[in-house]
Amino acid sequence: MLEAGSDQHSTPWNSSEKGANALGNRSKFIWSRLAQMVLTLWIIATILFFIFRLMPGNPLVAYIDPTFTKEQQDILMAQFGLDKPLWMQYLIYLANLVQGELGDSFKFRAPVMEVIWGVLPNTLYLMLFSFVIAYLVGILGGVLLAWKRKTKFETIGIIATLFTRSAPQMWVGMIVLVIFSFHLNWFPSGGASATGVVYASEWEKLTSLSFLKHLFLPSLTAAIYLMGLPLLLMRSNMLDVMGESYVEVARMRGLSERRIMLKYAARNAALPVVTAMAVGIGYALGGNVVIEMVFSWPGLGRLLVNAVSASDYALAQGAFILSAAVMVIMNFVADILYSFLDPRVTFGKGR
Amino acid sequence: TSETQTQPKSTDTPKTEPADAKSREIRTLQILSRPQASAPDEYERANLIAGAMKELGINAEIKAMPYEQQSDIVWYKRDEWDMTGWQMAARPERLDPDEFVYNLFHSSTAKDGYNFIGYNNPEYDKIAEQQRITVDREERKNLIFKAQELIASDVAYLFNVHPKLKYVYNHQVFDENSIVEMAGMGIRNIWTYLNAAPTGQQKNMILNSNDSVQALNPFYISGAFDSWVTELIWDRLMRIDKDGLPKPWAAESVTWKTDTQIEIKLRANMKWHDGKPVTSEDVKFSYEAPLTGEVPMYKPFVEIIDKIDIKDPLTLEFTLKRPWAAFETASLSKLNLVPKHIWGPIIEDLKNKPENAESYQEKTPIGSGPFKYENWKFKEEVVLSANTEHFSPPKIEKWIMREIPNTEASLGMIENGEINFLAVFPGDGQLLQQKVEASPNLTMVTTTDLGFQFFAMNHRRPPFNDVAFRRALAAAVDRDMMAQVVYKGFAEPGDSVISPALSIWKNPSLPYPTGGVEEAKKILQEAGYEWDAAGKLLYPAGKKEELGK
Amino acid sequence: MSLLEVNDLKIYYKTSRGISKAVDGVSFAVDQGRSLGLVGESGCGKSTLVKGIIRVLAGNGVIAGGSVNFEGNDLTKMPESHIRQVRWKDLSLIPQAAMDSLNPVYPVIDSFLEILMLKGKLSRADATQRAQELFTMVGLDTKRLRYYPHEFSGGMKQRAMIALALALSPKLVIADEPVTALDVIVQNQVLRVLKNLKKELGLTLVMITHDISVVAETCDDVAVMYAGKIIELGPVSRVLKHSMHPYTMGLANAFPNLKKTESTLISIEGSPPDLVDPPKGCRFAARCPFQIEACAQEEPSLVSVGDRHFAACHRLDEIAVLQEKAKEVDTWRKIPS
Amino acid sequence: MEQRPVQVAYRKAGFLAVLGKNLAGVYRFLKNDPFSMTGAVIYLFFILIALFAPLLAPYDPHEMIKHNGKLAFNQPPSAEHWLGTTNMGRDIFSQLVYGAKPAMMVGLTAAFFVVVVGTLVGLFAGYYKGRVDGVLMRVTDIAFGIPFEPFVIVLVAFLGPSVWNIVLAMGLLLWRDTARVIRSQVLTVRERSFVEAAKISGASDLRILFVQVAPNILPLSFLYGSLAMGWAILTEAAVSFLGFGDPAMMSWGFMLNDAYASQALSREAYWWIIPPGIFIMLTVMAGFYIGRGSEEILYPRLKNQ
Amino acid sequence: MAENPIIEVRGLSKHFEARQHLFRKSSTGAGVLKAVDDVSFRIPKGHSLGIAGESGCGKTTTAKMLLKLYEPTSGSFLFNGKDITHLKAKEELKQFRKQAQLMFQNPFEALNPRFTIFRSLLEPLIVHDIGTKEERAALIKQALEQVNLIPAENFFEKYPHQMSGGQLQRVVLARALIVDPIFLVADEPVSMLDVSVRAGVLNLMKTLTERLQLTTVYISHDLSLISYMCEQTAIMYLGKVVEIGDTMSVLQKPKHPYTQALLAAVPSPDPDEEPDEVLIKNHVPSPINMPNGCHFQDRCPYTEAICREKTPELRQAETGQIVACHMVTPFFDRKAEREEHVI
Ligand SMILES: Nc1ncnc2c1ncn2[C@@H]1O[C@H](COP(=O)(O)OP(=O)(O)OP(=O)(O)O)[C@@H](O)[C@H]1O
Ligand SMILES: Nc1ncnc2c1ncn2[C@@H]1O[C@H](COP(=O)(O)OP(=O)(O)OP(=O)(O)O)[C@@H](O)[C@H]1O
Ligand SMILES: NC(=[NH2+])NCCC[C@H](N)C(=O)O
Ligand SMILES: [Mg+2]
Ligand SMILES: [Mg+2]
Repeated sequence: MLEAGSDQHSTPWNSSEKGANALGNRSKFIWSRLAQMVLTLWIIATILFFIFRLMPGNPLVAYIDPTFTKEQQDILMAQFGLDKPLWMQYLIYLANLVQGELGDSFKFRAPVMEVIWGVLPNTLYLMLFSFVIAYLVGILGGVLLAWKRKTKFETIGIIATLFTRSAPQMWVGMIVLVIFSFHLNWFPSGGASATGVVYASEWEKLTSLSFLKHLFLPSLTAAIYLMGLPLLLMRSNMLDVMGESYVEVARMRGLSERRIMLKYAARNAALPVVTAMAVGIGYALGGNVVIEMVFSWPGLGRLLVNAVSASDYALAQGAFILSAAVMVIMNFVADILYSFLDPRVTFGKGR
Repeated sequence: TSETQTQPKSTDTPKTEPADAKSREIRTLQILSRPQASAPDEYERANLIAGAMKELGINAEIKAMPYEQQSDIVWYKRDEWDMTGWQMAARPERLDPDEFVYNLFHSSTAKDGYNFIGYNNPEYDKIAEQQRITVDREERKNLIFKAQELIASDVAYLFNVHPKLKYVYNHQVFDENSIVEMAGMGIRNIWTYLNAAPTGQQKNMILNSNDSVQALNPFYISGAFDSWVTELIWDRLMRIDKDGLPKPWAAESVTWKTDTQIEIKLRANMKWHDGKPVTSEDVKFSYEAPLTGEVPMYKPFVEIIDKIDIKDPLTLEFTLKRPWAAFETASLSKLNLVPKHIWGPIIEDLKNKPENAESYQEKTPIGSGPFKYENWKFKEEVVLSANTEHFSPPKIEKWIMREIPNTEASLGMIENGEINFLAVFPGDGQLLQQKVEASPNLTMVTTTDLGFQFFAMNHRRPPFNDVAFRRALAAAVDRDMMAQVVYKGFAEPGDSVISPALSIWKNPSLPYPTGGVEEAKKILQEAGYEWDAAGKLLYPAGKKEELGK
Repeated sequence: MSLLEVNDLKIYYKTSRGISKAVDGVSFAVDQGRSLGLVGESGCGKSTLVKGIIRVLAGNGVIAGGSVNFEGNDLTKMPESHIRQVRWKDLSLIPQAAMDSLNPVYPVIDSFLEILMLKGKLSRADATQRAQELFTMVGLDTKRLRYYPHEFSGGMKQRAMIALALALSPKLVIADEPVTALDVIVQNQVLRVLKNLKKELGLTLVMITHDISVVAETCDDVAVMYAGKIIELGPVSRVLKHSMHPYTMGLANAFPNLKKTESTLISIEGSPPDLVDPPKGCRFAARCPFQIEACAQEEPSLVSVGDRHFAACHRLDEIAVLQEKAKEVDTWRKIPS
Repeated sequence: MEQRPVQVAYRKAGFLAVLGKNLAGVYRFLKNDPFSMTGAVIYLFFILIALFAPLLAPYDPHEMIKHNGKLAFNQPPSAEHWLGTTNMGRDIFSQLVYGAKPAMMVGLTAAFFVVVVGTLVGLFAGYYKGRVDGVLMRVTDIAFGIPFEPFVIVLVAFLGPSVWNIVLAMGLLLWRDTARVIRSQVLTVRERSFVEAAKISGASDLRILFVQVAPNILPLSFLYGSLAMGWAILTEAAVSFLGFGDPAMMSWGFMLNDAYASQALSREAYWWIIPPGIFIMLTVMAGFYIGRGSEEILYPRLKNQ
Repeated sequence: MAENPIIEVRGLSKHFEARQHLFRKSSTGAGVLKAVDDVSFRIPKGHSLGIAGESGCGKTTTAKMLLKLYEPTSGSFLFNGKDITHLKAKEELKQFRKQAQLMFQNPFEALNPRFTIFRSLLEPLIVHDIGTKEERAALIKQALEQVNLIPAENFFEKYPHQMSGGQLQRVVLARALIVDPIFLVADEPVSMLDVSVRAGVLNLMKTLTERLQLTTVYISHDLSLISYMCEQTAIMYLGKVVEIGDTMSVLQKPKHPYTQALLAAVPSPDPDEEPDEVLIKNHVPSPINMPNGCHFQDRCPYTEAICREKTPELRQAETGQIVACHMVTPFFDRKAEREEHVI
């Protein structure tokens, strides 16, 4: 486990450098962390497998036409491997999983991976875009609020932020939709691209005005919510850091307030925000289900909801495992990132 | 001054209570429904029915569950449920009454077929069988009328409504006279797509769907929206015309040589989208492929075929195992014609694999239909372009279907022009009407649906095994109220499996019970039902509730 | 004229309980090249005083009166942008928690480069060179410049801070408790560095501590603070050997001396007064064994008691007697409060 | 000899007493902090509404109201119906009033689970370190690997649409944040010398954990509890919105979904859409307000700056 | 050494594993940190031992082992003649806990901020099940009076933050004494206190430990305090005891170069006194992965080849104390038995 640097026991301040087995230790740490990730994913996959299998409702019910003969139904069951005993299904599932094979969607009659890839880029764009907005605004806002502590500005700022963080996303989405799309007609009211447009490449799509226009409202709605965390986190970290004596000393050194604010307070306060962002990306990839619904965004979240409500558990499972994998990885990234950014962090078995 | 509509009138209940009241009690009946969030109308109708039952002194409890769970119970646990909300969707082939009349009620489908309610009436069975093989239109009509009568008087279903389909299009974009309305289906049909004439710059028809296209596969239709697309890409030998009757399409002529022999002549010069000619070989292949087992979905529609003989490159002869009145509608108008040069090798290949043709997705689907596949952005849109070489070329340039799950958004989009054809609108019709009236561009067309909404009662279980009970319930449920309240007037009260939209088949005077709660109570009393002191309905004397487990 | 002259300086804190008069009318002067030790109990206002001098008080602290003349300019009246120029360049303050005074996420050298390049207008190369000189000057290995602060020991950090304070060759260095929390050997090293610098660079130094032994070893003059006021001020040997204020006498008693093991230590009972609501008279009165009526009534003023030596006590005239009495344990036995 | 304080202090010994004292502390604290006070007042307001809903609401929230035999649907606000009626003729104001109860129930129970489970896990992991910590933190890591919204959806789809299942899902997952934070807090608290003092005085580990350590991290649990309350209400709303809600329970989220599904937006029936949104927002915000207040308990040094 | 020692430690060691940063090359690297390395001594009943040394030399670690807060890596610890190094049994451990107490460095930290003083003092009584309700109250009152917190009742309901450091340190002492210990460890008990109140606490400790016949270990880096408080003194350097003996001998006639440096470094409150020259180089090296030989080798002004090769043994100097230095003169040919090295 990583722990922040408050550890007074690690006072490595000798003059001689003997980092001989440092590397061994380090890679050992990373390996064990990786192993732990795999374990986590395995457990999640297992839980999922059983949840979905035990779920009431025959997964094929929606697809088996009543006019099908028993024989035809059996063929279908066999095709999806549902005729085998549970434990065997489980083993096959695990074996497939290891090979990155998530099975076939019942609903789309296509490999789950394929179905997911179809929507994943959209979710990624939505997520990244909203994160960029949210973290830019959030971090700057947090800095500003901290700097203006005990003023009206701060009070209003905090209240406003708490509003954005408390408002149900679909509600905000609806309001945004009505105002900017229905009434002002500035932005399209749904979907990810203009009607009938074909993009030559993802890049062209990403840089096309029409795509950005479609991206804007959902990102904005997501960002309105997401922004609260970095903002509040930044603010309270800033307050912490501003109480630290190195900030005070910086002031004694006659540095300008702006420099102190950015290079000292903000730089240091941003560390946890950066990790929060990494973790947040993990969360968000699970799909901003609600926003994707409101804005008809063709993304992973909506796919997952549809899959769950259609008992398409191969697909639901796949989408879920993918989000879980991203979360686990982002958690790992956050850890690594933190220790990369903060020289005080040590790792390994403490005592 | 308001009153709850579900309040029992305590004054009506007799004061005296039968001695054996305890043993004659009716259990709390469960009504399955999809959740309000996904099927608000079904849920609200369940509420109304539960209210009516309460007035009769019957306790009912609504259990909301997703469709998949609901159908799992209804289909596979046939004697474990009491009542369930259900619907029959409109599909072109259902323009022929056969499927509704035979499949839904024939006792042979009670075990694992569509007769999940367990309706069993030998007299009815005979009629249902008879109409199948009666090719004479008038004679068959009489049979269908009779069948409807039986269903109505037996109260096989608790009919609710035939909803009205609501469509809106932009008359600035399309000439109003070029929009074609089809009985029981409305203006959203292939004839409109073929006929719609753009009047200005906008040459594309952009319509909405509210769920995903799942596959574009001539051998597999899962979602409703898949079929909207496939019927445009792939031609069929016949198509259901706007009057609801099949007419030759890819076939120049369809001639019934006998009750079991049909001669098909193909149109000349038809081409697949890849330029290859359409031949009898392709047709034969299209009808035989399902028999290989690689196309399970279409197998039921070709099993009746004994053999197919190719007379010449444009002529074939189908021989049926026995007469089937619905063959034109349910088979000739249903199966997609697929190019053998593409699918032949695929089917061969699939024979050695666990998968079947249903999971095969062509990169660029090739058919011979009036529209060509152009692009499909998953969960976003499907784009088709006009096949100008088709024998019936569309007037529009492109047909684009946008996936918009958000009803509000779809409404906003038809208003602001992002779409010009509102092809599906599950929302409030009244509101839609207001919006259309307020807009200078929009025209709204409503049509009574071919499909219908109802609550199924499980005839296997008491008290539904008693006709009198079912009749009483039917009388107590106010279908007009449903149409007005739940559908805001955009529905017609139903009393039959045949939609009023199909004037040829619909029996206009059916003995379906009416008269409200008063009448219902009378029916029950006559059948020996009684009420206890608290107003709870009791079985007739001597009858006890027994549930076969 | 003295390099630094503080006249009747008052610094108050706004708190939820009221105004806390942390520094309440303090005057002293430091001449060029001399070192002044500022001693006193925890919370008596030492840090507040020096922070007030260069105006880096906490948000709720205000300078409520008096003046600070530094090279003839009144720092209290100077605009913020101006005083920012003075800070560190002419006058640097090594804060109390020097341990945490370096930004933990940058290597130590960054702090040097920032100051030297930004305020000293040196090129990067020159700045690096200068940083190395400074490090050598305080006896640190220049290799360590690239280390992060947490990789330094407390004494090293303290020395690094001293080096940093000297970066722009200021005229006055104020060090707030530079050796507290260091153990004796390291403390000795740090003090030696300071003493050498003073000798070699002619540095003027103000050093805060609560340890009179440290003052005794390092400083020329000493000012003893009690509850926001200076109660005695003068050359070190005079103040410590011929204390004129009972509190100073008490402090001397409380210090163990390795060389005189047989003597018992004597503490001053009680605790300093609340600065939000200080007593009317002498602030030490409640703890003073020599308290008389006047002490509670009237505040004694700081008066000259000989050769640059000042003290604030009502009983200065009988001081010889008191000095004798103060050496006895019983004198300091718990006085009823 | 004076007996009074002795008696009192003695009898109050133990964890519960500490909790009690903390509650008293909470009150004292609230009095001084306008933010937390606001939060607490909002909670109190909604709790009262929830308790007295039947008295406050003029109609049954499910009742379809008829005027003169005609269903009164889609009505704008009037003296009769303060916030108008729904498309099925139900009184919106009554629904709003009745919605307070599920909100409070969901919020409080979820917060309770989150706090209790999270605090216990955090306490044990942080205090015992070593293998206990290893195991508990691995479990926490797993919980962290599960995407929350999808999880709720799956679980609710699995167990059926009921608010309790939403609460369960939260209880199963959201303790993870609390656990991590509490653990790291415990790691520092356990190094404080008073904990060592307790050990030296011979107290057992459990005693130290609950008597010495727990009270010191309680404000943090409390903070997470108030946040969890907000999460719970938002989650319930989102889940209802996605169609997995409990139709029998008139929650605000359900109202929003109802309004949305009945095109209240297009009808510009803002009296139907805005109030439940505002109420959700207020309750969630109340948690944050209290949370922001606790921030000052947690970081007392901010107070004087 | 007729009397049976209360405390006896033999070759006590405590090693830690060092941690490091994930990316940056650490200045230390990973390795074993020998916080305490092969330390032996005994303390007879009623006597007091002072342990002095630089920061990080292992004083606190030693203290924690004496209180069984740390399990020693090796060596043994005898309490009252009984080996309790690996004592695990709950009851016996509890018994030990009642007899051995610690006085903390930082009184602000040593009391649970959420407990009243009464509650804090009550805890040990509850744990050891001492007395009835009334008796406990009386005991607490008595304990507070014993440390001059009078009238005791005034302090019962106070919280730590409502009291001054000197008062708190007295409360800490009262809490230690309330269970009637026979052994007391004081780790820098006054370093956090203001000078003016320090003396009060020290004097109180001195009189109380004498009166109660407590065996005490007193830890500080301040030699003048140790000389004031203790009969015996041990000087530690990087986990090892380098010099140990009567305080008189060790502080007046130090033999080990490190002890000499330490003494020279102590500032004197007398301004006229010329400070001694401290003959010591460099900084404390990292305790991680120590080299062979004398730990002091890099800083010692007298280092010779042997110092880098051989770890010096403890030997008795002519002034009575025991010293670990190759260079101490005059040498004694008698290499004392370990048993006798310790007092
Ligand atoms: N920001 C502040 N707000 C309110 N009071 C303060 C503030 N900073 C310091 N004080 C109070 O002002 C008085 C003087 O504090 P100061 O820090 O100057 O003392 P000091 O002499 O430096 O003490 P120490 O030796 O502990 O450093 C103390 O009573 C302290 O509690
Ligand atoms: N729990 C621990 N884990 C790892 N290293 C430790 C631990 N405790 C102490 N150390 C290390 O062991 C060495 C001795 O520490 P110890 O606290 O005993 O020193 P000390 O003499 O009490 O110092 P100080 O005077 O600073 O209190 C130090 O290098 C310290 O960093
Ligand atoms: N939700 C659905 N998939 N509904 C489809 C229902 C189809 C209906 N059973 C029919 O055959 O007409
Ligand atoms: Mg200070
Ligand atoms: Mg220590």
